Amino acid sequence: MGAHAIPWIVALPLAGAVVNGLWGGRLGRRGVSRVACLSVLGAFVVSAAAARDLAGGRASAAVVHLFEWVAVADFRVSASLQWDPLSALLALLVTGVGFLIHVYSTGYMAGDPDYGRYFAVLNLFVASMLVLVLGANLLVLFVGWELVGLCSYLLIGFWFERPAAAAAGRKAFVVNRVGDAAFVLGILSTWALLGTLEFREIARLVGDGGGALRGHPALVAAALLLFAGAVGKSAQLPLYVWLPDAMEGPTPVSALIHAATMVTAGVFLVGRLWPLFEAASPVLGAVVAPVGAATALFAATVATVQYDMKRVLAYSTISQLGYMFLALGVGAGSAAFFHLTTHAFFKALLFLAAGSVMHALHGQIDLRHLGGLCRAMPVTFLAFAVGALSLAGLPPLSGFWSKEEILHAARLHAVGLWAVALVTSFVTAYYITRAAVLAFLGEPGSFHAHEAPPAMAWPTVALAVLAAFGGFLGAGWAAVPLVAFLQPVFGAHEKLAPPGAVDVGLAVGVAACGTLVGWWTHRGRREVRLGRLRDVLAAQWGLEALYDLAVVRPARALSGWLYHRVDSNVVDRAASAVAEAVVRASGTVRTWQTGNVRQYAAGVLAGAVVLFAYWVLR
Amino acid sequence: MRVDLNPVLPELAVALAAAAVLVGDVFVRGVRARAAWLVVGLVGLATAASLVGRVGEAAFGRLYARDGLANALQLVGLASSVVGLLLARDYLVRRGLDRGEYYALLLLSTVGAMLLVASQDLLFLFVALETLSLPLYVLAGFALDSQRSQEASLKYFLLGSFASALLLYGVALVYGVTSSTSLARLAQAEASFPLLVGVGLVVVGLGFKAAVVPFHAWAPDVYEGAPVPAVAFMSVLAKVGAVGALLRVLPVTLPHLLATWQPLVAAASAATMVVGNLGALRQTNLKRMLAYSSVAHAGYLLLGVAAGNALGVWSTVYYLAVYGAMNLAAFGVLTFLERAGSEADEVEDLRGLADRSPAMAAAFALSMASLTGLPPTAGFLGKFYLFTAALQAGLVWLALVGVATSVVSVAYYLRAAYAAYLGPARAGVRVQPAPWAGVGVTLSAACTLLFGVLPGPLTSWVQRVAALLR
Amino acid sequence: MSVPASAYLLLSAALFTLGTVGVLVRRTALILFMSIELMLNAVNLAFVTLARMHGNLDGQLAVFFVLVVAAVEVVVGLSILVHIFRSRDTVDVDEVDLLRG
Amino acid sequence: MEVLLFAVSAALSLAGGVGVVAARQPVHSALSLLLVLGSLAVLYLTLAAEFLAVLQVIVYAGAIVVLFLFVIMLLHARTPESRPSRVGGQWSLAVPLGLALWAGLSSAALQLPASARAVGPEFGSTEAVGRVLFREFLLPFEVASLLLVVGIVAAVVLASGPGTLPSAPPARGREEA
Amino acid sequence: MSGSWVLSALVFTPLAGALLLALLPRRDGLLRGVALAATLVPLALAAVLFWQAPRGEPGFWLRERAPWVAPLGIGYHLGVDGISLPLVVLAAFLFPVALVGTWDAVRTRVKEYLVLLLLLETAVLGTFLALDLVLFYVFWEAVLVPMYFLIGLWGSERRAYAALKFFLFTMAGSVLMLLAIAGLYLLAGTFDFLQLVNVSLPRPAQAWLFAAFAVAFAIKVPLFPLHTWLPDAHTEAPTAGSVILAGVLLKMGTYGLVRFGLTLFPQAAQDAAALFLALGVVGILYGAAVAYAQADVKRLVAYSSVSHLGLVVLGTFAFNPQGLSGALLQMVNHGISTGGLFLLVGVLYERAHTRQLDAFGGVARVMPTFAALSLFVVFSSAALPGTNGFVGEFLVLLGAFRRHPLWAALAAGGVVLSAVYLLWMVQRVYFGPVQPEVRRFAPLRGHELAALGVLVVAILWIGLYPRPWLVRSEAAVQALVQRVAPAQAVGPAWGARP
Repeated sequence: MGAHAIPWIVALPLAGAVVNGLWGGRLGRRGVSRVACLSVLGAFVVSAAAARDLAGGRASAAVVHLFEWVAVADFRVSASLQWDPLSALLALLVTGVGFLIHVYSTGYMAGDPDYGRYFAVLNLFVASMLVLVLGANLLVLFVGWELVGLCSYLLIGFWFERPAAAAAGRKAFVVNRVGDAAFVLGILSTWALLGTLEFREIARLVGDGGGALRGHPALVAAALLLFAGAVGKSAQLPLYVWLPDAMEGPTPVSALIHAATMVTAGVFLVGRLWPLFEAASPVLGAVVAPVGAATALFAATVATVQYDMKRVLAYSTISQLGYMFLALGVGAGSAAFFHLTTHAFFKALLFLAAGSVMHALHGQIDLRHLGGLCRAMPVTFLAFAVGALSLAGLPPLSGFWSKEEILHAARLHAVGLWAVALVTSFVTAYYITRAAVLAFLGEPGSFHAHEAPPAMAWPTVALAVLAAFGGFLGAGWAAVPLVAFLQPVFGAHEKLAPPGAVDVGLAVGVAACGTLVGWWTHRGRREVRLGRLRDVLAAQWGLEALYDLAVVRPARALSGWLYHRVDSNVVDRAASAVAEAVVRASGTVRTWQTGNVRQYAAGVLAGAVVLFAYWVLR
Repeated sequence: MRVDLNPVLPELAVALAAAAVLVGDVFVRGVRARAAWLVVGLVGLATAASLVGRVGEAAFGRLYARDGLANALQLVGLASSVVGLLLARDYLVRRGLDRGEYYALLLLSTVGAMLLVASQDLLFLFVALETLSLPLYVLAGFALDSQRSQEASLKYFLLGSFASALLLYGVALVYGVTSSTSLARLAQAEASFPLLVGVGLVVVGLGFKAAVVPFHAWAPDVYEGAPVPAVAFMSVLAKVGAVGALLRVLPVTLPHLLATWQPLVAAASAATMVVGNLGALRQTNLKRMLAYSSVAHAGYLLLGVAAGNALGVWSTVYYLAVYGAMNLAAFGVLTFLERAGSEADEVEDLRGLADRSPAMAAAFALSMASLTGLPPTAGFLGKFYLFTAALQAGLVWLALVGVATSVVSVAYYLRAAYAAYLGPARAGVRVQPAPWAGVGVTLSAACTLLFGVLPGPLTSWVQRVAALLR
Repeated sequence: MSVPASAYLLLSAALFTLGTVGVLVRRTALILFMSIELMLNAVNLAFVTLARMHGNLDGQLAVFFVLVVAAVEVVVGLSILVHIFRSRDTVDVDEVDLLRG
Repeated sequence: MEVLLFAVSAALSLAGGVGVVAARQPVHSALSLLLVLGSLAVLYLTLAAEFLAVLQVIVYAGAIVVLFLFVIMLLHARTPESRPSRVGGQWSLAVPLGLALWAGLSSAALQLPASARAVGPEFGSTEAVGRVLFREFLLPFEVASLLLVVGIVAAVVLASGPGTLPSAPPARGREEA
Repeated sequence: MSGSWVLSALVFTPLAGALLLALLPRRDGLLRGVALAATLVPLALAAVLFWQAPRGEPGFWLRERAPWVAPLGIGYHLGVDGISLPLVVLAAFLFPVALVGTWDAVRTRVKEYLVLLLLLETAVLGTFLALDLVLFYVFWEAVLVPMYFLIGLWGSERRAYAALKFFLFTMAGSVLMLLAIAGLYLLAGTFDFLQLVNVSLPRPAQAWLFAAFAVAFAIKVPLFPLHTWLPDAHTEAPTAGSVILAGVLLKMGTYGLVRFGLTLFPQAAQDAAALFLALGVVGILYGAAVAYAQADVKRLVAYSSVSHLGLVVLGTFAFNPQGLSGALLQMVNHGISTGGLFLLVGVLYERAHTRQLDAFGGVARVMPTFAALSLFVVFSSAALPGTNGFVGEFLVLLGAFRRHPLWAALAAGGVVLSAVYLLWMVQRVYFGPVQPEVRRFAPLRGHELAALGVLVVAILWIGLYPRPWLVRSEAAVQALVQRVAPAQAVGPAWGARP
């Protein structure tokens, strides 16, 4: 399948979105779900065919030029799509996982009155995400970047009548916008420096370490700004705050957007601009890796005290994204994308399982009120267990392979960060085990649960399979295709020596410990006493409060102050003061008009006298 | 002794019309028959106007010159008298004031104004000024039963006489210096204190008539008290005469002394614009507001005088024409309004006018826009010319005062126009049918628009006035 | 002319000033009128003096016209005054201030 | 002789002027005005203005002052100024303004070119004045007649009085012209 | 291009329509129909112009000229080039949209209302096409009276105050411009734009004249701190008035800055650039910050205009092709998106008779179609990629960045803030529990749907394929940049490009 087919990958879900958006009401549920699922499936099929050609060497990476989009003088950017291993991987992921989640949604959302709207936006999301990953230049990527943000906003706030949902959507969008502002500036810097926004051109100009431009301040600035955009989208410190709230959206949305795909856009961005980041020499090591490691640990710790199962998963996502950035930061690009892939599987799986629980319990998701679900929902339990253990990094599940890769790379490049990652690994295993134990084991709560319907169960099972065996796609030493496939993107030089037994042992040991501790401390649905630490962790180490105190409240106060004090009382007052002065002067003038003839005559005479005086004094 | 009467034929025509009215009035009885006086007046004015064109430029001795300036101003004056007559008839009949004397006085005053703008001699100027003024004193008091009208008349008369006396002393001083009252001699005079004081006093007298600050105080009181048609007429004609004479005395006769009088005229202009507009700002009585507005417009007119250049002179003439049109339209609309047998002259009385008489409301809004100086009305271009003239003369500050006060004027002009479009009408206020006045308002409103949309012909025409200045 | 012209002119100025002061300080309309007449007469004196000084008759002609104008002014003015007196029963100009502001 | 005549007339006219301004009764003002007019007529004679002197006596003293007196009688010659004025401070305005005016006019007068020309006996005679009048000032002369008409009409209009129907024949005021 | 009557027809058809309306009987439906027809003619002509506009032509490719006030050389001179074309199209587009969108919102004195609207259109179109300074000023000021009455007669509670304030502010600025026009004439001897372009003025004269022009334009834009008339005027105006006011009238200021400020006084514009860039940035941030504090939906939108127009000024004074093109496109975009926002508020006001944010909630549940269309408009205003707002905003930022990265950095802050207040509005109005009053809201009506639908189409068109707009003005923009800042016409700002 040639490059000409690439636009169809975007066009199919987009068409689905349009059809469902305009005629969703008339198509009926069945029609809507068919359009939605089949359009994504179609995109998957096209992507798979094209990726097979790419992987098999039957086709080479290509850029499809659609039309000239924004062009003024020396700034010319066209709407064009790029098909290369990286975009192929992401396209497969997006359409593949996307398809499964679409199918799942047909079950999950079956009772919702806004069925059509849901699938229209979900399709739009897939299309936007595909624009993001297929864009051949930064500007097109940014279009996708913002559109997925829009879809995220719309889907978080899908149940907009719930104030919390509406607020969460807005929060997500606004926080992302902070990153996006930096992103835009990064785009501008890139263009100002390089004169192009095309990825291939950028790679050509700064490839191989950047040559003369290596470490150029402008390049560093551009990389930092772009990374700030990635931080926003991928919910890294310090812009992670929106993601936990985003759980207000329907669970399939959380699975697709806030776990598997959209939030990984930041990772994708760095990967996409890999040559640029490599050339902006200190950025990767000095900024990306520490941010990733810090976020990973931070989010993992916070996850340990969450009671909302989706929030556990949300913090987990933040944490795992931190891993990916850590990998990127230490130069292990393909490891990052490997983990991205496996994470997409197991985290989507976890979310879908959690969704099934919610579906079964009419929205109940509080770990304190769950328990013993394994009996009522065995499939879901198994699926969740696969996902959890994969997340914990236990072999041979997929998470183990990719995480091991990252830990290995970290140890080689930054031992301190490696230690952090290892600790995080322990905490990860601990919190996900805690969640699993609290939800599925122990005595059942007072509820009647039922297993998920087939439309939800099958995608869950499919993802469970992927989460279990996806790891064989590509550990670096396993000589499986992923690294080779991505080699044109990240270059050959990062090929690592296979990790030693100590590496593997340590990783597995830490994960196993975490799992055991998590199980041990929570068995029988008990909760660990953490004292003050629990409060600190629940308060996200005080960050949310800090933002509220340092940003939100001051901003609101400033806004009010500007309006009520400055705008009304100074700026507008100044204009009114002029008007009032004129009116007062008018009153004065009127008092001169006494109505008395003799005074008028005096005025006339005074005028004459002034005349004399002027000529005398002149 | 052969006297060539040709140069004064236009004046003669008007004077004869006045005489015909006076004589005829003895014989004619009945309201309807007195419509004849309107016709006679109109015929007289029209004849005069056509004669002005026919006579061309000529002189009558050393006292009187029929030059471009005189012709232009006379035509403006004649045109405003035509509208003045039209506006009067229905009003007078309604108020029971319909007497031949009104028309006669109006015509005589017109003769005075015509002579004033053509006079080449200060003494003659004085006589002409009195001929212009004395009928106006009477017209101001023409609503005999109204105490306000009487008061207007008395104030106007007392102050007018006072100012005339000052003017006369000025004439005497000029005579003392140049040994002649002729402007031709004055044009050759060197600057000296007596001369400047003399000219200054003459300017005071003329400034009084034009309602220039600080000689303006009579205007608001008189305008408020006098009957509307009389105010409409006097506000225009007195200004045409007085400003015309100022043009003749200052920029035309004394260009070489520009440096001595320009600062004073400029200051007076500024003061007039400021005081006039500020005074008008919060008036609730429409006539009084328009009175202050006419004060303000004296200031704008003086801007052109102060500029003292060719542009200034002809733009002043242009603005006089424009001012006549827009002011007559504004006052003209007022002649329609009535409450309990007398004038309804509050701003609020305009309410609902748009519903009762859309055409009148439109005319009123148009004239307000023009008085403000908004395009595409004539007032805009007129002010633009004047400001340009001031800039050309280097009087940037004065132009700034001009535009600033124009902005202030927006507030009150628009408030009035706005009121006309707000409903409902005030209780007791009625819009009376007035066909003649309708014609008058239509004419002036049409001119207000025409001079703004197609200003070319009028501009070229008044530009010829500038030929007087080297 | 043994008395210098300036003496006449100073007298004229003084009379004129007296007249203006009269206009400013008196309230009886009639006296105001008379003060104005005084001013006109002062002007006339100046005209006559200057005519003599310059040896031309323009000044005297001026006086002639001033006389005419003064006469008409008095007629008009007194008519107005009488008219007002009839309706208000006062000739105090200070009480004629319905119109102001 | 001439000096004395001037001095006396000047003094009388000033006295009259002060009288006009200061008299409490309008009648006294009128009489003082008469005094001024008379003195000026004398001064006109010393200035070679015989015609004007005559005119002064006839028109001013004879007609105008009489008219004033007539109106004073008509209006019962009350003394309204005994009541306190509504407007204070006119004196404090009038005095400085008057002084300034006087100073200005006087200094202007004193700066006039003081060249007294010799004039013939004809100067100022009725013939001489008439000649100039009809030769050079014919137009204003004609206009003056219009002014007189205005005066008549004014009297006619105003005399008809409030409430009088417009069609009522004008009854009074003719005599004033 | 043949047909020298096109521009005149474009400008004066609405006027003719107004005169016709004045003569027609007071049957509202008939009057509205005729008025709509009178606005569709200019739209058709503008479309023809857009279609036929040559690419790569920097000058005025279609002109009309006739003597007007011959003695002073004031001419009736109209012309269209790449800079005025987008604005003409915008104006011609928004009038019918506003008319349709508020089809029967005005029910009293319909005739007067429509007449004024048509007069306004003639004045606005004339402003964008006039090539003689006096003619320009005539059109410029002629806008005021109809707008004054539109606000004053059909506005809400504080209409008289708002109308007068609008008038006084604008007039205060424009009289200075009038003096500057006179001054320019005295210095250069002509009012004709094309001749003035060839006159090079001494620097001090340029400075003074530019200052006078700039104040007039800055008030109209409006630029901080001269903006306080705007919230009042926008808020009190009837819906169509707000749409036109925000959509078209504000552009007169920015257009004036580009057309006259930059072109006639290039040096002075250069000297003042820092000030304008700073004010533009302040406007962006300040307007956004204050918008967030509003409790009145319309006021919120009004302050958003302050913010958005700041961006336009920023792009204008970046003095490079991207900035200027972006500014020009952003003028159009703001017209569409903010015009659309006011239309939204109008739709809501029609139903609720209030504009307080508190009064709404859950509108999206009751009026889903309306909510969907609203989101397009809102996100266009928030410059989401894919909508028109993004293209313009990005170009402006690019231009600003080339001028100095700091400007772009500050302006990008506005990007964040616009999302804050706009989404705040969406959250309060459309989302949340359905308020009892809202439950009674009538569904979107046909004419409202039509107007909003057309706007959404425009939003997507420019957002996805802005090329037709950009190519038509590119040459003119580049010529202008060449004139104002020759050094910045080419080459990257950082110069490190290999």
